[in-house]
Amino acid sequence: MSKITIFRQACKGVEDCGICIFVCPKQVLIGSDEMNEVGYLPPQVKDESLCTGCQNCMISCPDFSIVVEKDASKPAAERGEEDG
Amino acid sequence: MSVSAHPFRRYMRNHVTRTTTCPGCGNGIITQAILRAIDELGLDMDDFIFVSGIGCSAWIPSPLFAADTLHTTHGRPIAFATGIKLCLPEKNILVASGDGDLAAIGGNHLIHAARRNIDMTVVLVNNGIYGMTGGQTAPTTPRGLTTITSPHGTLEHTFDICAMVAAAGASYVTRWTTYHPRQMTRSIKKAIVKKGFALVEAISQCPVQFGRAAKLGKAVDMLKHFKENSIRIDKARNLDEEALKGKIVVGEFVDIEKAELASEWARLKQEVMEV
Amino acid sequence: MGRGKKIMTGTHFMMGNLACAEGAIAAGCEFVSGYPITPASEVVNRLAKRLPEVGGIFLQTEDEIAAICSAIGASWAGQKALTATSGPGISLMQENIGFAVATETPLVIVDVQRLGPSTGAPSVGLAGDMVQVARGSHGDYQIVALCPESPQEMFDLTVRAFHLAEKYRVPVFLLADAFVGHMREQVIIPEEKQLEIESRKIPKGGNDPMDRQDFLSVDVAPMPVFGRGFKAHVTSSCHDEHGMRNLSDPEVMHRYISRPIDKILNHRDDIIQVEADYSGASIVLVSYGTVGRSARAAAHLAQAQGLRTGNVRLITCWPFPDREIRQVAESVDFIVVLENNRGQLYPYIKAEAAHACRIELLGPETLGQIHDPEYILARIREMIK
Amino acid sequence: MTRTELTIAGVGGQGSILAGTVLGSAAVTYDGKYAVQTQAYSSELRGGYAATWVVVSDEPVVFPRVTRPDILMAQAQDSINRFSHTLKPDGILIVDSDMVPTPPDNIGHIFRIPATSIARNRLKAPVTANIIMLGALCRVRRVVSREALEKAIVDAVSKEQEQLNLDAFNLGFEAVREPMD
Repeated sequence: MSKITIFRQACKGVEDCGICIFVCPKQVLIGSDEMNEVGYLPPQVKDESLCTGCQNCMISCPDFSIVVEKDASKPAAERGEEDG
Repeated sequence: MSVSAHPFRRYMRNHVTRTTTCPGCGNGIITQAILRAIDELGLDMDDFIFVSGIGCSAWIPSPLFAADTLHTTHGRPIAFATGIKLCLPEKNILVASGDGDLAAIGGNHLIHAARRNIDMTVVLVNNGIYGMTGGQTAPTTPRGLTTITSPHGTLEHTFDICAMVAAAGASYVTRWTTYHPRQMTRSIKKAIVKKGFALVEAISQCPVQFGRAAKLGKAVDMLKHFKENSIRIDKARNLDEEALKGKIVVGEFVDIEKAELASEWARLKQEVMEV
Repeated sequence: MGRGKKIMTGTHFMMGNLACAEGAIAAGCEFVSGYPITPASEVVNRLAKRLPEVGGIFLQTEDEIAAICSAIGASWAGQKALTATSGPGISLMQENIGFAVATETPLVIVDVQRLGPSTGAPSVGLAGDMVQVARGSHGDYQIVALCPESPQEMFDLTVRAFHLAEKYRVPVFLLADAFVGHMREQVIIPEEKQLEIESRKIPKGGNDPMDRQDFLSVDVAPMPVFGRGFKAHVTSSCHDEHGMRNLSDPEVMHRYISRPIDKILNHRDDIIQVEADYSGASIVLVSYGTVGRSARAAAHLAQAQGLRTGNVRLITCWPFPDREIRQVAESVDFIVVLENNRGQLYPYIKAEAAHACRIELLGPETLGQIHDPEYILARIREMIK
Repeated sequence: MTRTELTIAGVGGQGSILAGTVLGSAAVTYDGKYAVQTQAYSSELRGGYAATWVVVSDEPVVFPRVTRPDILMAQAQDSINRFSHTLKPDGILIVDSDMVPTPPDNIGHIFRIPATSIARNRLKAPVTANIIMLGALCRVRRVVSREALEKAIVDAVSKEQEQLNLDAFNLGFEAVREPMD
């Protein structure tokens, strides 16, 4: 299974940003009501088992707030890394 | 938590803990694309000199990157970078700055650096507006858009920066949006490796100024707009002007090999000194 | 190997602008950028040929703005750099002159001054930029400016300009004019070991700016030049001693403006050169640049006619030699300021002298032509009647 | 007083400024004297005015401007109009008589040298008129020695043009029948 880490303090919140939620093909991430120290609402992981490890959220995060460690056992195609 | 920090933290200055951008700004996506390109090429930050001008995107490398960074005057980063490259030809020079900086006030330097084909990578962040100064019309603002300084809609045509830089003679010219971070990363890698002037135009969202002016909504809505309106250059070639209206043509426009200025200087010095 | 000769030791009959170019090469300059402009063009024309012979680079830029920016870039890349222009080019460079001051960048800027704005009278020498070089950029700052009176000094003071630029990490101007730039005269180029050229200090090591204090020292900090792993953060934005941006702390702002000024003013005795010859004089002619030669000739004439007349020539015009002027004023009765303009340094000189002696400005009989010594003498006789 | 002031003038392209440079260079480099040369020219490089001023002295030159020349060498009528009134009362005027057919008659000493026709007819090289004039100057008044001038001419021209210019200098020298020195 892929592993998602959210650095809450670096995040600028899903209200005005939320790009991670938008680019996730499997709706792994959702909003939350829990503020970080500067008042933003970082996302939370709804169901990590749905994560394919595509890293879209990590690559598109403007604030270096998400790290996704890929499940090395799955090939890239299966992880659904988009290359539009 | 299985990781204690983002892997790219190692490319950032220790004391700089946060990016200096508004929530949802595209600058951070482009910042990561630059660092990912350097990471995937296996290069070190000390192999680079980063140069930027003035504007929000001028803060992509400065102060964030743990490297030599030169934050210059408005419009002039390419001119500064030219002097640096000629004196440190073995280093990679990466300029990151905005459309107002590089294509409006600094347009002349952009043209002439492309003409000289001096080896540097220019990541031009195009958000279509002056963000930092409060949302004024830029040369890149879509015609008709209402902004602070075009309250009745802009009357002017929009600048096609890639076409201009290609015409001026650059070795490598490409355009992507922040909806294409993987493609952008690949292009930045090619641009860094390319011996010559390489332009990566990064169409980016400014949800605070542009998003409001264009009534495009928030960052996510703007990314959705990029997704729906981007069209690859190979497809765009077959379409007429009407069909391309409002579209963002993305892809590689130029990828050629030609004599590069810093190498030509090395050759010339060798020749003249040996006479 | 036929490597080009770096220093053309010997006696030459040489144009001032070419002597300046040779001075730059002798001082170890290896990067020059410029945009053609009369009457400065011969400086870069010569360097375009000479620099590659000694391993350097000349870049003809798209405009004067690019010229100064690329020279500043070259300086941060570790080279001794120069750009050359005339008044209108200085006007275009002004923003980045301020940048060079704020980033404490060693740089030599040659200004071969001319008459009038824009096209003006491009080949006529006139000291038109005396104030704009020192006060023309935004903010508050100090630069160094040296005024040559002869092709020999075009060489000597170019070498000194590099020495001071590197020693104090500051832009140094060579304030020539068309008259001396295009003048040919004997120029003696000494042997390399006779030239006094200090090169900038570079830090010993360290790759975290937070561990160093490379910025804003009034005693001139070593310069963390690019490409050596210093991870230098260079910005003209308000910054602290680490070079890091700080726009919120008023004390940092105070230091950011004050220290580069104090750096120059605290070392003014090392920087300021004044040629003084007025012992026993009651009248002193104060001048700078080519007019200094008129003044000296006029003083000889005056002395021959029994007028106790002396001379003070400002070789360094900026930082302004305030104490030196004050000292003259307090020991003579009358100062006549000779300038080839309508009085650019006069207000500064008057401010230091008016409390102690009479002071008058005397321009040349025709602007753009340096004063005829007989004209000076005739006017002095009228003034003291 | 060892100071000699000269004005050399013509129209752009005649080589007046080069003649002044050669003169100053000869004085400094080969005669051990002091010299200052200054110049002025119009922005059109051919056909406008061109003038150079040279001060030659046995001592360092303090005041570098020529205000009352001892010698005016005029290669064009325009030069007469501009500068003949500046000549010292007993000054010397050397004219290219092809270009200045009627020089003013109120001048102490006038030398008429048909420099342009000598250059055209005898050397087939009109551009050498300035060096012919320099040869004449050398005969009229030894401001600088003949040997020094010849060496400075060799320094100033390309190898291929060396003999032509030395011939021109010699023809100018011979064209003066009654030198002053």
